Amino acid sequence: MVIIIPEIIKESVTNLMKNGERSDDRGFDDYREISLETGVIKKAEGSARVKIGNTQIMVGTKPQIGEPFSDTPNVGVLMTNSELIPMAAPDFEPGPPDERSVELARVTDRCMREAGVLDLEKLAIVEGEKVWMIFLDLHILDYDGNLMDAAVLGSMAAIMDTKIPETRVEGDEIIIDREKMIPLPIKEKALMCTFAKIGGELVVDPSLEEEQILDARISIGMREDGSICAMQKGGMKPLTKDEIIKAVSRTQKITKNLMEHLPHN
Amino acid sequence: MVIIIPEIIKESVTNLMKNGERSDDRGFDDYREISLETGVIKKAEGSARVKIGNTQIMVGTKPQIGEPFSDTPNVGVLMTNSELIPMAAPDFEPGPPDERSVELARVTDRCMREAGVLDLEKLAIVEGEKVWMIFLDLHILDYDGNLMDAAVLGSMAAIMDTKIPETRVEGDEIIIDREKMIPLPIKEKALMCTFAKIGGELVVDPSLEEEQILDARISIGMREDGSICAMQKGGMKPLTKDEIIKAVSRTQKITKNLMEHLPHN
Amino acid sequence: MVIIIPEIIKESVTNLMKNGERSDDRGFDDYREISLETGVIKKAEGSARVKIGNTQIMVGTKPQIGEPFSDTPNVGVLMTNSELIPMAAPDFEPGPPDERSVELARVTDRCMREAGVLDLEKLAIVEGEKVWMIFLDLHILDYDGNLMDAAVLGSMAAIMDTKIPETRVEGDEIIIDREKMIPLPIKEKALMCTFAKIGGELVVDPSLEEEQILDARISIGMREDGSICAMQKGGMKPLTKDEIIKAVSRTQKITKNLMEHLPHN
Amino acid sequence: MITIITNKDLGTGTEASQRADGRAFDELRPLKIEAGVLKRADGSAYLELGGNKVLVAVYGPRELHIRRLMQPNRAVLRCRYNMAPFSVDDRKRPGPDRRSVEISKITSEALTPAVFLEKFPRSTIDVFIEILEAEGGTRCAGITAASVALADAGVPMRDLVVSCAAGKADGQVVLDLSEVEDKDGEADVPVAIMPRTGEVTLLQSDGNLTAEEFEKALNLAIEGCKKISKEQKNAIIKRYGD
Amino acid sequence: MITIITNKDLGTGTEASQRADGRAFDELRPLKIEAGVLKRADGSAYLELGGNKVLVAVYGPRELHIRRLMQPNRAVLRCRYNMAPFSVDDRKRPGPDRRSVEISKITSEALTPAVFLEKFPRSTIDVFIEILEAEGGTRCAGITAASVALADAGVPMRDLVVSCAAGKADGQVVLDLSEVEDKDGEADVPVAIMPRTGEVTLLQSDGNLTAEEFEKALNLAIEGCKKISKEQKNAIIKRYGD
Amino acid sequence: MITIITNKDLGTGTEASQRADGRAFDELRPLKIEAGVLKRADGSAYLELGGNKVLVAVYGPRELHIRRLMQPNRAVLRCRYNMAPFSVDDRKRPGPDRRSVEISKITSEALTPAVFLEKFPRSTIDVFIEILEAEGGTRCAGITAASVALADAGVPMRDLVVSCAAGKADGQVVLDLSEVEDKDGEADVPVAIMPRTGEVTLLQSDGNLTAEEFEKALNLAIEGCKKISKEQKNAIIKRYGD
Repeated sequence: MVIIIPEIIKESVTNLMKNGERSDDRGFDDYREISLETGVIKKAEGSARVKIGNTQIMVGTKPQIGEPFSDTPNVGVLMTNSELIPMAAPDFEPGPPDERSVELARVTDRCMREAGVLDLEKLAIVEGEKVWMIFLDLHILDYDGNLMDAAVLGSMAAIMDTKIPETRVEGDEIIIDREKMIPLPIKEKALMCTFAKIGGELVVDPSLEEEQILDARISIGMREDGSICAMQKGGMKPLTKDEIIKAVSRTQKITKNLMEHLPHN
Repeated sequence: MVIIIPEIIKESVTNLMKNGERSDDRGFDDYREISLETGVIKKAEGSARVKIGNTQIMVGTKPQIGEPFSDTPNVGVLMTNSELIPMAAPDFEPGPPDERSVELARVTDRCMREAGVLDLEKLAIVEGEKVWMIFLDLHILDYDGNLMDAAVLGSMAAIMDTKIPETRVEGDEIIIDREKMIPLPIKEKALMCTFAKIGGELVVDPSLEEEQILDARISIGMREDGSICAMQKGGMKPLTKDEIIKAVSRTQKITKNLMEHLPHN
Repeated sequence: MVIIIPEIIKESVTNLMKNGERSDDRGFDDYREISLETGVIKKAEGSARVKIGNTQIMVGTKPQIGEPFSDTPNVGVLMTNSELIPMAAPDFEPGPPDERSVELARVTDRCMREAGVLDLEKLAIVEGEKVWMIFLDLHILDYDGNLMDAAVLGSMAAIMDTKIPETRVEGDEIIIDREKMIPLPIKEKALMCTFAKIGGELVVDPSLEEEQILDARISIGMREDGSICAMQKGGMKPLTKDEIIKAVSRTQKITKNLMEHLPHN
Repeated sequence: MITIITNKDLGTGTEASQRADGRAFDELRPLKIEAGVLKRADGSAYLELGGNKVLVAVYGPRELHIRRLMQPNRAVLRCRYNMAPFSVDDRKRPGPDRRSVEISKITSEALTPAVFLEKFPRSTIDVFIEILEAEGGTRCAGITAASVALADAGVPMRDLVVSCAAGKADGQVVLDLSEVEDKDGEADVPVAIMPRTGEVTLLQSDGNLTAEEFEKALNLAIEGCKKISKEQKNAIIKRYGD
Repeated sequence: MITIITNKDLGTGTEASQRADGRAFDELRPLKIEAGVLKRADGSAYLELGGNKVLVAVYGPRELHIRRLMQPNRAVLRCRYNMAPFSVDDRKRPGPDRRSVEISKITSEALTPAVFLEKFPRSTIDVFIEILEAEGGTRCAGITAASVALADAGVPMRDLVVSCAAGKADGQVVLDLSEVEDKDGEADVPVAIMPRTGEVTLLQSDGNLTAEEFEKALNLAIEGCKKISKEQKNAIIKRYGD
Repeated sequence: MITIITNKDLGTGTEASQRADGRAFDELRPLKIEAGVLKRADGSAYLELGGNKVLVAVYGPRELHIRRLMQPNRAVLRCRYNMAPFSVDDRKRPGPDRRSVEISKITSEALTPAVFLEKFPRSTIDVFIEILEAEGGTRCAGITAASVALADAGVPMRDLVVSCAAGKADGQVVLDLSEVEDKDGEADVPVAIMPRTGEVTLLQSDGNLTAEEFEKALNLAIEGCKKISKEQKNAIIKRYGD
């Protein structure tokens, strides 16, 4: 669906930016209000409801026992799936995931995987035969801009919330003990920080209005130690090298604060 | 596809009803002429061709050996599938089953299953590993109203017509003896009776013309003993509680006659 | 997509034909220039790039170990797939193979299979359990007419180019020795020759322009010994019996020359 | 071989009740309804009934882009019932299955009689029902929440359709089956009514019942609907005032 | 391990014939054609040939809703060949497979030359062929029945296309292969003709044949077509009179 | 059990280099670009980079038939990245997967800034990228070849977008990762630029890098782009002259 944003809105938002202001009065490095609850879906082994402003995502995890990939026989699997359900915006349509949905799931997945969030080797049960597969499902409920950062924040929280049954192998038998639920083996924490380029300025956490007029977008995934685990440029216009490098260093400060929203354990 | 029924037809049919008459001269509790043949498809282990008026359905069964559901390890499976093939009406289209087709298959399936028509435990072969799966396929050939009752009548007859190979287990081996074909283990008989509400009256076995102008529809599945095994309201207008209760008691009389059409064995 | 060919082109091509001429000056039994390279894709176990005029197809083979069909337990499998990718013509669209693509793959497959090109019994590994499945993929790059003949020529060459690992069975173990690559067991050679009927004449190797105005098409698959292994009529107008019989005898001469293009080994 | 050790607490009925969760035969599970919970949707509602968590968004009346669905003299009311992958014990694969296709159809038929569709020719009103957590009775919960979301969207209606199931479990006709009662019980009768007239807009029966048991279940479900109806109205009052 | 005990009776040829079912090399299986067997369709036909049972419905000429298929100066003739799930030994999964896609295409090409499509620009004529039971030769049976259904629908035609296969089984060129002959035989040559001119509108060959064998098979198939053609006409006369 | 005997030659680095294929850290694999290789397409290009073989066809600007994609004031640039089934070690099933959907999207975003889309309102320009053989770095190779194909189609552009990856393998930041380096390495940073301004139109990072390493990789990739850019121009000159 083509969304027509009156030129006049674009102009006014851009002009504000040039004066260092945003239409909702935030600073360029400010997120909208963030709320994060975990353990909200009892049937899910892990869950989180994340809100950034009015953007709202429900994330749930389901563990399943499955076969490892043949090239990584003693490593568990994290599978990330995203559904831009038609509930969340007037232009989202039922059907198989479209390219925005696929990109969201894949960038989220890369961010978690490359950061080494999970110690996937600890999810092996019988080498080459059985491993835990953790399905991470992003259910987008309300789309008001910046799905990327909300998706990674919610995914990180849902993974930290997840408990799976203890398993042990006795002879030929795999015993799954649902009475002893244990947390996932977490090695690292990672979050994502997205900037919109509007009127030559980069501002963090774009609102829907800002997304609709942005020239370019850059999402940077970062671990607690400040290293970069994922990056994805979007949008129909270019970025300069300088803008990219500055975005990285701003991200290092911003994710420090963002980490505070994660459960402490 | 939008089917436009001239208001004048709707008015004339409704006025007839208010005088206790139907446009094809039937009584309110009368079915159109019913014909039922079994054993018509030799390659099917069971089959029936049912006609109610001009509505015509071919039903066939195919048994397959498969795995039981994990929560019912010693119980066979009945799978009902329905295809509103484009042959049957100008507005049926090729493609995956649409919502009408899905509803028809699911209501037929519930009616047979909840009535306990088959003793599914007798279809287990090796507990937790191998059971008979009976595929019941409804092939709608000519759609002239009231598919529900024709589908259940044809399904009941096809199941009664079905013969599967005797199986026995010898050590690790399952022996399927195609030379000894035995009937399915039938416990109960059930049929379905559908009413259309038009002009405040409930009439049984709606013709296509009646279906196109009905306010509401109610389909009642009933066992030989008069108990209710399935029910499904349809249509865009409501029913009163009183109408529902009366439909149930009319169904108890009507299905008694309807049962006469089934093969006697 | 409807392709409108101006009547004037149709008329001029037809008139030329009636005078024994073709618009590109070829004789009625002449192919356009043919080029054939094998071994062009290193990751494919066999490959061929075939050009007939500007028509260009890339063919690749991939062997996989799989289970035989239950009715042919000691016979390997050749699977032919064709993709009319949107690169090749303005009216080819992304999506699952359409009817032209399916016909191309099935006719190619029948031609190879019925000619007995491969000794499929030699592709069995463990009877009833494991056989080699050879996937033959036709990737249509540029469509300028006569895909059939190009597809069979490319397929034949790719199969002749294919090397699979030697396998042996030791006890319960199947050993696949990638260090010893052996050619596929080739028994026969077969090619295909396609005629277009235009203005009452049959001409071989129709160009795109000729295809767009033809009355009927006939494709004849032939083995080296001159026997017919496949045939497929196409087009919206009929052929006479006489035309068919003559096409067969012309094919016997033409395929002799065509065989020269195959690698000699 | 995989062995699963589990000790699922199905609850034990108190002496006063036969029901595993201790409810009286005509007692609903705890219920909570909230209107206006989403920003982008034209109307929305959130409902919890026992362990069920249901979110509904309404878009429309709006232009219908699919010409063959268009009705010249009224709007169409389209419903999509969907379960989140994490809403059930075994992960549900995304996308419609046969069950959700049927529920979407009957949900649409249950809501349609209450809406003044004739005011919006050639339009669509889209109702998206997301089951975030399922614990028995989600189709009824979805219909109840959808009515509140339609009201929140300002869609003109004759009445607020409300839905509740009764059924038979452990030989007893009871209201509002829990997941365990639904699974192990003898029958389930989901009902929706327009409370002003008492007319029935949804009716199914799944399982075996005598005519007397069925009538008892139908009456019980209608009583349940009336109780839930009050909570619907409270949710709307809470959001918009009297 | 699963062991299947079976004693499939494939028939034994009589001394006079090499064929398992006792037919002469140029003998058709028993044939029955009936026109006008469905109410909703504009035209219909039912055909039995040996164990094959084929039902055909024709709708049209009617409006074509898919703009990109529309032809400005003629109708399109669309065919859909479909096998019922219970029509074959192992249940066929519903929906088109590659085989049925190809058969649908060539069936459309086989019928097109006989129909005055130019009388109905921008329209479609839809032919739905349902194989209710398959025992070898269903594509030919479908084309033969489709012509009768087109006539029953009143579609103006130059001729009644008729179809029959010949082939090679047990080293002999024979008419109208049975399922066993098709499966175990050396070659199958399905043919359709317009009997007035003898022109060929369908031709395939699957299997290995010398040029002489092929010509023999082609001639035999054409003779078979002519026999079947009479039964087509009888079916139409039976329904409509001379 | 299946045992695979293999002796895959991964190459051994020379003493001067840490890289398995002997390249210097800032050295590209052998590169070949050719413009105008297809007849039907409006523009086309063929590219080899190491073992990668990529073919690109461009159609358009042409009419866009899908109304909801149409832009009133500019053309849309649609890209389809597709791998041939035989292009990789294990046969790739035909049709789009999630990886190719994402690459198609970012490829379109990488090319869009360079094209004067505003000259062709309501139109589409379609770029079809076929990976005939894949050996690491196909998305960059596809973008580089697509620019040449766009030029060959005569599409008016601000600049020729060019793409190249850098990354980290064996602890070292290196240019243009091979398949082995991509698989076993620590990080991959694909980049596309418009060489006239140096602006970045594609940027991804997959793997773990410090900010310093990332900046080094970004700079290296941009240098690689500039080298490749010359070959793009040579290909166009070779076809059209200066």
